[in-house]
Amino acid sequence: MGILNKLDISVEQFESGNIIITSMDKLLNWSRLSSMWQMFFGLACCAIEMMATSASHYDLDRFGIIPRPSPRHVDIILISGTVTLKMATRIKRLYDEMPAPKYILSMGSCANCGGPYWEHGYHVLKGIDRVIPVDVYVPGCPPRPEALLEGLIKLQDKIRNQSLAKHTA
Amino acid sequence: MGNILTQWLGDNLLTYILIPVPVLVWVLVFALYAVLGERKVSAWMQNRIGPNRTDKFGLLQTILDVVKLIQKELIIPNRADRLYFRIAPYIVFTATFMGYAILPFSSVYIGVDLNLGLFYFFAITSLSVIGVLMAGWASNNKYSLFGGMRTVAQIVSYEIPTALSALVVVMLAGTLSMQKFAEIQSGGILNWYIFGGPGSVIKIVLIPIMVVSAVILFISTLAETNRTPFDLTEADSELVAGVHIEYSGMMFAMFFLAEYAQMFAVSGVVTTLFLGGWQSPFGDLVPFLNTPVFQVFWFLAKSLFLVFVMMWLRWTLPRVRIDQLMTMCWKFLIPITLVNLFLVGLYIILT
Amino acid sequence: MKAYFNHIYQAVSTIMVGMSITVKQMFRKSVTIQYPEQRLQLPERERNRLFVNMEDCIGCDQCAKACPVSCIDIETVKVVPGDIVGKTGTTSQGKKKALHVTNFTIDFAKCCFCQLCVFPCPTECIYMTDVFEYSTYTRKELKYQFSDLTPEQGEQKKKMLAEYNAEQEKKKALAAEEAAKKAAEPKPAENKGETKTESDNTKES
Amino acid sequence: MLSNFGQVLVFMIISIAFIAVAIITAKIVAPRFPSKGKYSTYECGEETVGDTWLRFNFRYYVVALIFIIFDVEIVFLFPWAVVFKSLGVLSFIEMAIFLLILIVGFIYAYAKGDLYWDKPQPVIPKLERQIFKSEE
Amino acid sequence: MEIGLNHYLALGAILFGLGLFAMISRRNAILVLMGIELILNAANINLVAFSRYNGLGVDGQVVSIFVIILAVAEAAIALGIVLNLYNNFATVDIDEANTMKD
Amino acid sequence: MSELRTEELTINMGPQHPSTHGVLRLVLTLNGEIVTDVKPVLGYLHRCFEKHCEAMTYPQVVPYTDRMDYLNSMNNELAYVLAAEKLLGIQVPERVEYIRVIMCELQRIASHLVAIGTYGNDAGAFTPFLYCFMDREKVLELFEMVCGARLLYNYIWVGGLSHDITPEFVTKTKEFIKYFRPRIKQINNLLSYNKIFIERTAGIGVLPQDVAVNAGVSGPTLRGSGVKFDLRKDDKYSIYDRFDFDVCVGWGERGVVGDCWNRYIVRAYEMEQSLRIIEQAIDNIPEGDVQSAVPKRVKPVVGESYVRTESPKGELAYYIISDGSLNPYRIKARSPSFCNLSVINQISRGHMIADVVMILGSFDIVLGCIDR
Amino acid sequence: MEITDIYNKLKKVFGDGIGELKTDVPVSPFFFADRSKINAVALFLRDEESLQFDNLSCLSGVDYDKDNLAVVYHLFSYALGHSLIVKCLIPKSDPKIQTVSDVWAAADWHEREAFDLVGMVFEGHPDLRRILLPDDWEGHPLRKDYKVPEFYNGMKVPY
Amino acid sequence: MPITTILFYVLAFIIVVSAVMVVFNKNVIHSAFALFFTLFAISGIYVLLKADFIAITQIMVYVGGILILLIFGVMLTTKITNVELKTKNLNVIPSVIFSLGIVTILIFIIFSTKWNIKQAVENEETITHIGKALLSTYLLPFEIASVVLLVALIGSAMFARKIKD
Ligand code: SF4
Ligand code: SF4
Ligand code: SF4
Repeated sequence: MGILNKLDISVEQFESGNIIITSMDKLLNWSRLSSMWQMFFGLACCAIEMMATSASHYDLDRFGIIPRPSPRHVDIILISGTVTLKMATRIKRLYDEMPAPKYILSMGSCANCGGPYWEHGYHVLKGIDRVIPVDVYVPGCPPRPEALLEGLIKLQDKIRNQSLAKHTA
Repeated sequence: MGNILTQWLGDNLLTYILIPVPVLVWVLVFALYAVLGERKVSAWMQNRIGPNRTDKFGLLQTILDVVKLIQKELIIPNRADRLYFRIAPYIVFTATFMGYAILPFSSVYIGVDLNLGLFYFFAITSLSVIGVLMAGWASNNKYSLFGGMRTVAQIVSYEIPTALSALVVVMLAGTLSMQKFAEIQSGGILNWYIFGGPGSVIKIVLIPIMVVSAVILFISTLAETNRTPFDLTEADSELVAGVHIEYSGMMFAMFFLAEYAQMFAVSGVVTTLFLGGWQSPFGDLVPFLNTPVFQVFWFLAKSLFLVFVMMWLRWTLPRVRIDQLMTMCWKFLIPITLVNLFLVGLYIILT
Repeated sequence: MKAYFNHIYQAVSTIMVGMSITVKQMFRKSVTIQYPEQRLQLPERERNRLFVNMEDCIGCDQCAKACPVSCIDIETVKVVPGDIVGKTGTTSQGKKKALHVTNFTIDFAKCCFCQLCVFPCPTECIYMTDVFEYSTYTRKELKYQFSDLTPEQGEQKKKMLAEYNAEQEKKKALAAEEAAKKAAEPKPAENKGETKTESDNTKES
Repeated sequence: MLSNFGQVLVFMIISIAFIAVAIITAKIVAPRFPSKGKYSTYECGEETVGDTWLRFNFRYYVVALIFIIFDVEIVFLFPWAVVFKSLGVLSFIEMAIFLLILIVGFIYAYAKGDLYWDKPQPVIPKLERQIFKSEE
Repeated sequence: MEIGLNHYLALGAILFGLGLFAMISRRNAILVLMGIELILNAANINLVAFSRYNGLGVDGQVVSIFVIILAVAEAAIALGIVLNLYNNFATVDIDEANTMKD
Repeated sequence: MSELRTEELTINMGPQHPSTHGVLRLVLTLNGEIVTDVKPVLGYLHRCFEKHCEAMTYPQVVPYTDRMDYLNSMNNELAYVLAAEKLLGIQVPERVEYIRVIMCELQRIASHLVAIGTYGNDAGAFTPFLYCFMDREKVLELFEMVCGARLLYNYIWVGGLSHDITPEFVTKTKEFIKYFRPRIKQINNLLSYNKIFIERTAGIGVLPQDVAVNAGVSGPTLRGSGVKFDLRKDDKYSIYDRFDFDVCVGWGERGVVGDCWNRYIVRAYEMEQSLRIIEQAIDNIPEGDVQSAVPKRVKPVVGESYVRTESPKGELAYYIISDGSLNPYRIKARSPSFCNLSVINQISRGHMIADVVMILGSFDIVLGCIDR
Repeated sequence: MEITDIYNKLKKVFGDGIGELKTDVPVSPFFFADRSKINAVALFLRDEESLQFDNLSCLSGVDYDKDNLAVVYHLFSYALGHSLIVKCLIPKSDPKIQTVSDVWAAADWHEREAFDLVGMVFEGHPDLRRILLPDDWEGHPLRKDYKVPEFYNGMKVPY
Repeated sequence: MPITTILFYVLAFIIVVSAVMVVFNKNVIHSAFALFFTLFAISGIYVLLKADFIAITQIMVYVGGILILLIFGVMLTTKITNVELKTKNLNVIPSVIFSLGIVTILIFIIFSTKWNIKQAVENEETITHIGKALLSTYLLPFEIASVVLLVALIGSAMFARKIKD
């Protein structure tokens, strides 16, 4: 059960050398990075740019990213916008409901650290990383679609260099 | 049995076990590339490109999707009913796959040529209803339950127009064997049942009836496979993802697989009934095009065209509401098919 | 009965119209910009990451004041006599710089790219660039340090000022009047006056 | 050797085996990081209110009910359609009578509104007192 | 052992027994209905078995079709009754409904 | 005795739900598929706009107004800026007025495109959604050319504009007008007049005139109910009185007046009218300096102002109280979506779940505007 | 109708319930109404044939001065095309005011918002709960003396 | 052992086990789902008996129809999770004894009777025979069946309407 859990150890044991595991590693990582299904989920202004990114001009589908509404089917959650305290608990819950290899991309200033609302925003969570672990921060307010794509490519790089099963979960 | 594998391998148990394998392989390949195709078709219709980062044309995309899905954690929610939650995907996929048994891929390759073929197909595919209901109920999620219920109501009521419009062909052909349907329609495009089937010139009167029947059959199979505009069961804008909501990883993939498998299965049936099955459209004019290998090609081409039409519709139309769906069935499809049935009966008696 | 068939007719015909539109679109060229390989030509007014040209910055704090988000953090140290800022001690326009900018950070995790900080700058040294590809794995990296002084140098400058001040104190004790005059000198009031005239120029551009 | 239905059975077994293999592979491979929130029921990020397994819409039952009658009718129609050509006019009339009787039922159910799915019954809001008078 | 008529009949009998048990011991009306369905199925198995082994030929099968039809009609009507019962007495417990009548 | 009624089922729609247009949560009480009660739960995006403004200077508020209704930043800026200018007594140059009108109308088109697209998406048609976004991208290109940002512009300033327009902008805008006319028709053919779509929307969520007015509904939603009222015509703020355009109302072309379809189609018509306004304005932009009236230090006297404007969503008003200091004492935004959404419970009772989605979509709400 | 006419009309009917008309304030004139009469005033404004304020354009709660809160009503008449501003002062010690949500449905949510953010209590409101902030939030943020809480639900609030 | 024998035992096993589950399960909806397996396996038995038409009819009508109706009935009537078997001991033991008794007697009779076994002609095309039989020999029951169905339809629709009002 959960070979990926256990292989974690074996990778360390064999360290550099076990070709099967490394190439397996590569395949698995490749598959994870090129089929990141995204949670159909937007928060604020950044969500509009996220939508624009998935629309024809920038086409997230090229990266194998398709929106799925249910958290059970998704791999990545794009926190696109201002996270308020009221919403934070819900996001945490949604994040919890995602199955294991899962990634978070924080998009825009608000999700990074409260953005323009960091000073006086009594109801804004100052950074989504206070609630859930973040893999990549994309700056911008809102980030251009290209910037989001660049963030996703960064995330792909991160996954590519992962060893088996050492994902954030 | 007329099966090519029996001829090659002889009549032993191994052969019989091997017969379904090509079909299974085809289902898998088809499902993988239909998903990709769907994404590509939608992309083209929307002036996009579609998956192309994995390789130049994104051909590996869905394979990688599957590899990824294998790595996903399988979650069974606490509140779910564990046993039936697990069983449901089996039933859904098996019911669909068993339907493939009677699809005549060519004159020599068919899973099994039951003489009750068509009847069997309708019966066995309706089994998936139970699986969906099980999944919806066992997830213990309101959206799932709603989705499950809707699917059942939808599939169950559309079974009637499906069967009734298929009966038109059965009446003309006088058989239920899928292989015979295909055989009867030999001799070129004009002998397909959508153009009235083989017969003398008087069959012209049949053509409108048959076209209407074919369209109705297509529409109701569309509804049975839960495709847009009838995809109420997983309507994202209302029910989030319907019965699939709580399924993750491979279990979800099975539902997905079943959906696409069913798309091809019903297209295959429509093809066999109305579009001449594996018959070449040129009939015997070009005998070369009617060899078994080409037959497979024709069958796949026709079915895939129907699958394409399904996708085309999906990316064009909004979705209907549940009561409109039901009204459409009871108010439009069933009366029209009944009238069709009557007219064809009259035609047969009069000729 | 008529309505019945009208229903069917309308359904069929509108669906046909819709389908013809989508199928026509299928043969149009796609509009997608394939991002990493293919880039848009961004307009020159593009507003993305800020850049501060420290050569020219006089540490006047105007930009930080204008920022609604207060994401610009400027710390300045007065120049002691004998020391100069940077290499030349003047901006490229030849204005004298009277403050060491020991710390000039812009936190791009907070910035809302509103461009309000750009206009009041008297020396036009803070401006927006078209760099948008700087996403990171950690949030700290988004805090950009523009000051060309390392923290050690900053400490040193502070120390220098403190020493200088102490010296002044001492001198003050010796000669109160003289010291008072000298202490006032490093923050000249003319700076502010200049800012205003400068900002007029910037707005026109 | 195997009868036709034996072949069907093989189809069934193969498909079940396939799913079993797929899911078991996934089970073996997939990681598991149980956490408290993971197994909660999804409802758009909110806590589920009330029980899911409730009595549900009565309509679904009625649809199933009417379907089942028609289902039987179809069961009769299939053998009839197969032999129809060889039996000729008489069977046509027989079937017509059979169908007619059922169609009577269908029309009855239709007229009584049993076939209607719950239609939206919009409640158009009204003010107790007309306040706003349009210019036109 | 070669499977013969007896086996099918025995299977039918067991099914019948189970259905009977459900009918008399379970008090949930719908379970009683399920019991009835089991019994009808048992009967059908017998009919078809006889049609195969006892020369009943196609007749046995036709009769079993009629049995299925009866089952349908019975299920439809009986469920209607059960639902009405439930509607009126808010229970599907047969005994309870019995006592509530008076 | 209990009846065989379906038990009332409470179901949460949102905050994470594909069709709530953001983080709105609707608590639906269902009887079967019929909705008996809708309780909107707001505040998932409450970003403390009004509190923020109290700590900002007047020009610094502008970026925050952008973020209020993020689909529609220009109009938000304009409304706020008009209120501030009224307080300050600033008269802006002609050129600025013209450019503001052009920008706002372009923004109106962009905003309506999103409304129409997402509405199609709610109905289950994904393709029109992307077509709309494709066209919207063209508008955004224009904006980006002028002010460098795609979504949140900070373009309209108190007393002026942040940048002047370029000649290229004028030609590009003209091109856009030419390109966009047929596109509206295409969208109408693909979606608006599709039988299924009409079936889904016509006669759904009927909002009678007097209820609408009483509930403070405004904008296309109000005009969908047949009230011929448009602040651009009836209040004549900025220079809208110089342009010739029609106020579009739903007259029940399909369905009945005040239903979802009419609310929807008003937007499609309005895009056409916006094009007309732009056409008239783009050729007549007078020369001038766009920043000549920008005050150095914005410090109004004690007082208050309330300015209503017609944003794509409806009546958008800013109420500014000044205490004579650099920072506003209180800014209240009267957001159109907030008022429009408040009628949802009244008009969706008795509909089905799918209809609630359609009704919600027909208001074209933006959560940033509702929660502020 | 001119504002003075409206004012005089109201003054005639409600007498003391209406404060004096302030026209010297830049931008737009307004008058105060008594908080315990506001419902009646509102009803009169709506139903009087010559006034017909059928639309409550905006209702804002304001932390007015040291000891007063205020509610500001911006009224508009679609039928006659005129508008009006009415204010109500509410002492902070006893922040209660009559609701107008039965007169204009639009007031319903606006009053909830004012309650939520400024903290005045609308008597007779059908459903006076917090609308934007979570139910368990403490304090009313738009008061001038509001202190941002340190923690909410275990999440740190300040940066 | 010939394959049919194995199949028979497998199917019989499934039937009996799932039927037992139907009867003894606490949760009515579990019973209903278990009934699915019973009915499905019974159609397998029909296949073994070379009655393919009946087998498919079984699937179509029972599994696709009656079972769904039953499940819907269950879902309509009860709070499913709460439905417990409220049987008093008094009721169970006598009925077990009674049913067991009947089953034993039946099985005894079955195995002791000398059945008149005639191997029927294997006809592949059962459907034509059935069709012909239906339209000739069994014409009357056939038409009556339609009346029965009509009555069932109208009756149940009436019940349904009564519930609705
Ligand atoms: S980062 Fe900027 S654009 Fe994104 S949600 Fe926050 S304010 Fe809106
Ligand atoms: S762009 Fe705006 S937010 Fe960013 S530093 Fe400049 S003024 Fe501050
Ligand atoms: S306004 Fe310009 S010169 Fe002044 S501190 Fe900022 S960057 Fe430096």
